[in-house]
Amino acid sequence: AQTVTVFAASSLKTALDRAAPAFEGATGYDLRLVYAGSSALARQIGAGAPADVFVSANSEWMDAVADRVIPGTRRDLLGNALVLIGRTGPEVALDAGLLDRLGSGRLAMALTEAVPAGIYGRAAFEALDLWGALAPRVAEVDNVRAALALVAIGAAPLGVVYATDAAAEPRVRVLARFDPALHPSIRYPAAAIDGGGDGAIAFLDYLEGPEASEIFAAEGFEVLE
Amino acid sequence: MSLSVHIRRDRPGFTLDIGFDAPGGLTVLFGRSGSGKTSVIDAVAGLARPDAGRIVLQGRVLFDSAAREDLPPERRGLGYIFQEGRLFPHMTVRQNLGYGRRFAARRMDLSPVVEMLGIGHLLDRRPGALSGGEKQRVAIGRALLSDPRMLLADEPMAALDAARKAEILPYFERLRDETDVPILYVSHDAAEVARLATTVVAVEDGRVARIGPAAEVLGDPGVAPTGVRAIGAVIETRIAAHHPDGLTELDAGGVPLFLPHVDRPAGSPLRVRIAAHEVVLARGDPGVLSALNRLPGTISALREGEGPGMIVTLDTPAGRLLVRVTRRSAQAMGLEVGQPCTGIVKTVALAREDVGG
Amino acid sequence: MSLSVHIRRDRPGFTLDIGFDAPGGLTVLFGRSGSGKTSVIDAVAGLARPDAGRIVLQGRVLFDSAAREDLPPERRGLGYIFQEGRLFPHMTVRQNLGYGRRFAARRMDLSPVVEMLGIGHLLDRRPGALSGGEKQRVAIGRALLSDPRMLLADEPMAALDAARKAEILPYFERLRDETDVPILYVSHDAAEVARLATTVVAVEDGRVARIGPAAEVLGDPGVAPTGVRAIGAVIETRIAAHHPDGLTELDAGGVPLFLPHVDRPAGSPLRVRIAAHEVVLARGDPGVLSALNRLPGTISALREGEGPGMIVTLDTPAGRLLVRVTRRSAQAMGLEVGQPCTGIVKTVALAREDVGG
Amino acid sequence: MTFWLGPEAQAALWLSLKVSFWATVASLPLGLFVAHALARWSFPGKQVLNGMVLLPLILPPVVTGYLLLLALGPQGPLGTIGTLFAFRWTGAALAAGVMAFPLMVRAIRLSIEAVDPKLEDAARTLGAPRAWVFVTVTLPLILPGILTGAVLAFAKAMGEFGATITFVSNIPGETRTLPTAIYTFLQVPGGEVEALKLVAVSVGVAMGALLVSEWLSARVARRIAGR
Amino acid sequence: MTFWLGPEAQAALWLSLKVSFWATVASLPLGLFVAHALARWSFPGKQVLNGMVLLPLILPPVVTGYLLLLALGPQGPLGTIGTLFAFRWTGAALAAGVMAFPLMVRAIRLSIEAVDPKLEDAARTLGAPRAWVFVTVTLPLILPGILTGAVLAFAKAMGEFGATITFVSNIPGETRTLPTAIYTFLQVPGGEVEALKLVAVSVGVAMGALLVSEWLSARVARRIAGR
Ligand SMILES: Nc1ncnc2c1ncn2[C@@H]1O[C@H](COP(=O)(O)OP(=O)(O)OP(=O)(O)O)[C@@H](O)[C@H]1O
Ligand SMILES: Nc1ncnc2c1ncn2[C@@H]1O[C@H](COP(=O)(O)OP(=O)(O)OP(=O)(O)O)[C@@H](O)[C@H]1O
Ligand SMILES: [Mg+2]
Ligand SMILES: [Mg+2]
Repeated sequence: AQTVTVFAASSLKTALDRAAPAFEGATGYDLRLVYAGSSALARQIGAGAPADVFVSANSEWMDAVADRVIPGTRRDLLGNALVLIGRTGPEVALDAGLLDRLGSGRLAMALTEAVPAGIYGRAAFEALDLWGALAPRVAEVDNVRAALALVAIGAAPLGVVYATDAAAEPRVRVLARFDPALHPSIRYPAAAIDGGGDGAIAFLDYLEGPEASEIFAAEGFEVLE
Repeated sequence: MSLSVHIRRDRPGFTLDIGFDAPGGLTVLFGRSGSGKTSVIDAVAGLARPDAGRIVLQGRVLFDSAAREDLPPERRGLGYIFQEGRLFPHMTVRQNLGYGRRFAARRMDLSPVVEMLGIGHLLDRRPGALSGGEKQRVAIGRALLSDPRMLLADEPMAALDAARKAEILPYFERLRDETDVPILYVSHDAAEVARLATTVVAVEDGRVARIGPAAEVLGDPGVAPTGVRAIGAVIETRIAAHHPDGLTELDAGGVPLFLPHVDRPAGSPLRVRIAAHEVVLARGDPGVLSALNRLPGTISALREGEGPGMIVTLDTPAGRLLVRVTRRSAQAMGLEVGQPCTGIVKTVALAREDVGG
Repeated sequence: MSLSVHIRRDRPGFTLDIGFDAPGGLTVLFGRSGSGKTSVIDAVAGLARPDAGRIVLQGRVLFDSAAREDLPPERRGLGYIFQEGRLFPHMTVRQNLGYGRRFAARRMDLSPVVEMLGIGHLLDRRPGALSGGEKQRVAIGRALLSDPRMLLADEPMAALDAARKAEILPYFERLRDETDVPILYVSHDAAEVARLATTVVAVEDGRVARIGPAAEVLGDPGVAPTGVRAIGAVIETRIAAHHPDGLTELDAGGVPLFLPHVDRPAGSPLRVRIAAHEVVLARGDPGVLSALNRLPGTISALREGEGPGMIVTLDTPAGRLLVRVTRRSAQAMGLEVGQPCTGIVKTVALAREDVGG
Repeated sequence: MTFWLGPEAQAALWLSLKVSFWATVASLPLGLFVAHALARWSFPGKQVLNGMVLLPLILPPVVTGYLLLLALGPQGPLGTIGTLFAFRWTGAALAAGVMAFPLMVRAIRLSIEAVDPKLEDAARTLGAPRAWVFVTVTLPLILPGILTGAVLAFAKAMGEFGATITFVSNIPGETRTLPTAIYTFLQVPGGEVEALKLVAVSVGVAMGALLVSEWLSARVARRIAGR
Repeated sequence: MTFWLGPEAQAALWLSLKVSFWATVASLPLGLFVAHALARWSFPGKQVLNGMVLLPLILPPVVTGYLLLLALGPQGPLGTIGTLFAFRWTGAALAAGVMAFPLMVRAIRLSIEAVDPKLEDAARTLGAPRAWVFVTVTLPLILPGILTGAVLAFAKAMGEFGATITFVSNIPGETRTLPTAIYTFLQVPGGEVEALKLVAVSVGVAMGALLVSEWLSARVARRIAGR
């Protein structure tokens, strides 16, 4: 059977791994799922990697490989929400009270200049006019899972992560949700890469189909129409 | 007993089973290559642990397997001149020499030792820039300057020329005579042994073949651990006078003996080794000979050696003299026990190496 | 000329400026510790590059600074017995011995060399489990078995006992006499030098002090690079007969000389070194003496040495004899040039080390 | 151990073993050569070589991977030989080898420097050409160093992640090694347990390699000490 | 170089220097001790220690960082001393030191093993206690190994990223080292040029350290060779 190579952001692993057998069963294609950070995948695609499909965790990296995307195949697949988490305690309002809640601890976030979750979070705090006060109290880590871990093990009292992450970690609870309007929309675009044949299109279509949507929703993603 | 060593050590292919008690002074381990001399010294130094046994130095137990006593090397207070140098390559000669001084009870003066060893011009070099003999001399100096309670010297002069040896030997003699530092010394050189040894331990195959005062062991024609040239008598004398022509006259049991100037005050005792092969035996008047020393005596034993030679023991007023002659001479001269004879020895044959205090 | 060495090397504190041409046979470098012997050998071996000069071995240029010729050591085809062993620690004795054989023109047989060196029981050990003398013997074997065009031996027997030396010396002699492999040899032992050397190069402070045939250099009372005991005459003789009592009779210019059995066929030439201090001088009839050898002659020179001794040169039919006597004896005997005298030498004083082919 | 590892994890394990093995073995000759050159020769540009060898250690692994990608990717200057490596397990081995190279070279160099050149000289006087001397004298004596170098390299290769995933991505069965698998598990919610399982496996393998090397080293040391 | 680096990058550079310096210097004594123990002593659990030293090399850096976090975090067993490190530059130094430890120990151990114990024995017969022997004989002789270990550690520390950011995150002026800065740039499209600038700086620094160590090593070697 023909193999379809999918380059996908790591955060999609659980969902795509679950979706794969159904797709393979339904279409007869073999899927080869390659997970890494969006930046690494995008660079590899730029360097000519044999990817048929790219699913990025943010729009910028999809933009970066625009010249290899088969025109007309790009679509925004999923969305996500940003939440404030902690280990315990009551919900908090997203205002100056956050600082009290932090106490001497730190606010765990993904890198606010580089990693999407961090960028979105920072944008939200800026919109709330809290960034100036919070910035010196932030502990930035290289990915959102690490931010989650900081909170989970109690190294940081609060953290900003995706709703999907918060849902999967029993040691944390969501203390507040960010209004999606406060930050650029969180999008997981997908597209076929040149060289990708019918299989690529078939897989993209499958991802938009009801089976896949169900799986994504179960993981906490927002399935975009 | 100043040093008592009774140890056993098994190695595949070689078993060391040594036991001896040595009085003070200089004890020579004498034996062929591979007989176990270095192994004994290493055990005394604490660098090789015997399987069993006991080592006692001047009443201090260094090792006792029964009592589970095993002083570490640094607490044994020994100075060890290794067979292979073991200088510290990263230190200058001066630093090497000074290494043990920090731990010495008394800080010894560098200069006399340096001078004696002739290494003054090397003090700022590192061992990598020294010749073989120079390294050896530095190693000697390093051990001496640590002011040890006992000196272990494993062929300390093997790489040295005769002249240099002659300069260093008296130092060991002085150490032996003027201090109570016992010395355990390995040497292959019969003359060196004869001159230095208070006690000789002949080692053979990891065992003690014979032990005794130097005069006795070396004077025993049956013991020649390293060849017939090592046979010789050791005679105790006293310095009678120094003559203006550069000769020193000894009193050997009433018989005058002449030898090249010895730098000791008149009256002091002196030990002289007379190698058996250097004595000429005469019956009757030997006429005008260049040899100055004549020791009249009586033959007390005749012993056939290996080969064409035999050893004649001549009892003289100076002590027992050993003379090596050919059987042919013995026959021609009709030598037999009880016969009076004169042993003739050249003054110059009594070389520096054979004469010691 | 079999070996021609003319080199110069400057080091801080030491300048080597050596030039000599040696015929075949065994050339001994003789000199005090630190005089530059090892430096010369290293240069010949190609391990230390001289600043300038030329080294030619049997017509083959090994090094020539002018022609920018510098053969690497592995192409010089030499066997080097190092002063400090340098055995390969990770190889067994057998592997060490065999190392050079792979590159030898002829594959030599292991067993005779192993036997001669007495290392048969060590073949499967590694150097770490050998005694000092054992290591040295293996190093000798390793060099010999590489079937070299020339042998470099830097104090090869310094750590060996006299008996072992006596076993190995004849091997060097045979090498010298029965092959055309030149040997460059460093030794501090006068007897060894006298017995082995074809040519002696006396080195002093990095310079050649004297060079010549062994008989000439060692027989020159003015040259005593390592002490007065090294002075002696070397006499060329021929084996006249072997006697049943174990003595060998030599013909030394018509004079019979007796010495302990020498294992050579009658008729073969033999070189005998007679150390100056071992000769007794007699005027008139010496009477009944145990010394068998008497060399009548005429005094041709008297030379005052250092100290109380002097050297008498006695021209005998056997050749020139050197005799060391005290000034006192010389006066007492009224020795003067032109006087007839007899040199008396004990048979057993002519030890194995002093006798060679 | 296979029964408690899923098929994917097993595949990653075998691939990691293959990649690490080849990364170590294939870089050994070059490592030896470079170490020897650095230890014993002097040549112009020596310090440059020296520095280049160290580079992969200093650079963040991602940068090393990125540079490899730039150089060997289909569009890179070395694209022609790049096809031998790009997005293949050989590329993973290359990345791991490059990352481990400084460790290997430094260890070997250190032990070469500890070998007394006088022994090599002695071998040469016995007629052995330089190459033979190296093989028969230097090499056996630096075995502990080579083993240390190899173990460090192997361990590094077993753990290497940043350069590998950047250079050859994370393709199941081809370039998805244990560390990349671990990374992927760590990136998804609830993947920690699976990740730690893989970590344990990789640690176990590296420890095995370590023990073997220790045993070999001790043997060599014992021989040389003459026991 | 400061004029073409922004103030943030400058801060990262100085911090990286500080962190790497202290990571190297502070781990040296322990590294020496462990290397010596592994090279010269035999004790129960030796191979366990040996393996533990190697761990940070095998583990993905993130895992090492995570384990540090677990151990030193407020809930961790070492939580009390954890406050000395949590989210502080000292923590970055700790992480870098831990990551570099295997390299340092292995290099030092290798050179200790190359020192002839007979020299140490000789020193002891001269009355020197073991510690003094170590300081005056062993230590100077293993200087090349220590330098190699230190350079490897320093270089590793200059490049360490995964464990550092996981353990102490990325706080500007406190834990934002050069590699984190580089990583940040690499995560945004088009950040490569800025990243490579920082890479160049970090490489330059490490090369400086390398040259110094080479020079020192050569001096030691020359001394010992007696020139
Ligand atoms: N690297 C060096 N730098 C300076 N001088 C040196 C160096 N190596 C040796 N020397 C000096 O060169 C001289 C000759 O050394 P060499 O080893 O040739 O002596 P040798 O005659 O073999 O002495 P020995 O009998 O003691 O072995 C010595 O004075 C020594 O100190
Ligand atoms: N590690 C070892 N294993 C087995 N045998 C050994 C070991 N070390 C030494 N030997 C053997 O022990 C014996 C005694 O060695 P030792 O070094 O004491 O001899 P030695 O009398 O000092 O000889 P030399 O005069 O040659 O130095 C030798 O036969 C040697 O081969
Ligand atoms: Mg010995
Ligand atoms: Mg020499």
